[in-house]
Amino acid sequence: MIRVQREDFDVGAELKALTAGRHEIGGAVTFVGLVRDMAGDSKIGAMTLEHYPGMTEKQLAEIEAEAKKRWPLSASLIVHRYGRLEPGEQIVLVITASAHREAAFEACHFLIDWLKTKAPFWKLEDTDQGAQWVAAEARDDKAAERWTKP
Amino acid sequence: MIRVQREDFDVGAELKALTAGRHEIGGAVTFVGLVRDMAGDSKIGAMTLEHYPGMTEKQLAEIEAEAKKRWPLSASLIVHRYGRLEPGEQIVLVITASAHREAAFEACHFLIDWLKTKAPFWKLEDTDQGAQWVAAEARDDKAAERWTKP
Amino acid sequence: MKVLWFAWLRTRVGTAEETLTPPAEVRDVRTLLDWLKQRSPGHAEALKNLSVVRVAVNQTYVQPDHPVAAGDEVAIFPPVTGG
Amino acid sequence: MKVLWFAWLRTRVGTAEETLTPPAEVRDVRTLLDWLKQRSPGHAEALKNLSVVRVAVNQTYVQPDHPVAAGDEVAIFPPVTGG
Repeated sequence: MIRVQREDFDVGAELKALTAGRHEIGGAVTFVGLVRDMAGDSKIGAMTLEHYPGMTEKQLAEIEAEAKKRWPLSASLIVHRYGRLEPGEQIVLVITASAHREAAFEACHFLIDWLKTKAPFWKLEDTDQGAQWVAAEARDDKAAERWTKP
Repeated sequence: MIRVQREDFDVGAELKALTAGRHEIGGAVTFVGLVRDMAGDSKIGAMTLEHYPGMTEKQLAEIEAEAKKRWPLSASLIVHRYGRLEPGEQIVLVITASAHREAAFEACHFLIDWLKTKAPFWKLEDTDQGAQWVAAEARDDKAAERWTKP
Repeated sequence: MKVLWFAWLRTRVGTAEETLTPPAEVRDVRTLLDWLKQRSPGHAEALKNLSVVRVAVNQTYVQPDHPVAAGDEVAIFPPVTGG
Repeated sequence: MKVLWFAWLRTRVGTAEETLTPPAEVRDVRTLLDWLKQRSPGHAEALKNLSVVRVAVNQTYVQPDHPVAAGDEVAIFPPVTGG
């Protein structure tokens, strides 16, 4: 399941809803991305997440489908927020659940790595040096590459 | 932080409490272990987790300290339940939070792998073939070995 | 054809969305970008360094040789930074 | 010396905790286990296959050559299955 929304999410409630009655699930791995208050040497007051409605949902659904093809997942969820967010606020939630923990860990890691390089979101940071568009990080490309088949 | 308790835990509330006001945190990874309703071919009605009070807390604290030595964690939490649990119930919670997601993923995975082979808990499963003590799995030993330094 | 601009490309171009009718010689993404550069100094500035420009046609990532046609939705944006 | 038994070792031995005064020849974990085996058929059964027996002295995992003394808390249990 995927959701793109302005509102915050409740990790505990999402996890409960996703795993309810699914007694074949042995482990669930959750990733939550949070807004940090520093970017390099600049202090961040807030950030605004812009996205491409329509393509975002399509990309997230494709990424989720790819994870389900690669790992035996019982359930999965991606929730990504957009709009204005302050330091400490939740940005993104990825949950993967499986009979065994290895699959859940790998699939969750894969989803956030791929999402970071494929889902059409852009961060505009409100720093003490003015508003700045966040540049893509080579580190994220490298993390995503790890999952491309040889 | 570590806690050993009979009561259930609220993942969302624990995550909130752990990361509150810690604006250097960029990502938090959570593992939740759940009671499955099948063990091999046997249907499980419930399980009882026995532990060694005192040593359990000591081992969990040592495992957590080892993770903090290996990865730059901003915060971490292990909660492990004991007593009678039914299929679908939460058994264990591991949360790791860090500036960057790689450290959080690796440390969380390490913690649950090590906990499975070091923390003194034993599962007694109430199956349709009678009560059976769960045997340790070679798979878990192998998963834990992955983290031992050469 | 609908052309959408995002993030700092949008701020350079000065608009989020344009409805355009490119000439016949615009057949693929490469020739479309060449033609767009000539629309204004803002467009030229936005498309100066194509190594930091990504293109999606009908909401799917494409390469420069991907064809474009009249009814397409073409989105032009910098590398993504979500998550 | 306090000896604690857990999980199926406890059910074989029939008690969770014993307070014992081993003879002088019991100096380490190995000799303690040999001595414990002789206490009852249940003890002998529990300690038949030492490859599935783990020992902690004062709440720390130890090897068979680890010394044991009068005031120690010695816990004997199967491989753990938590998590």
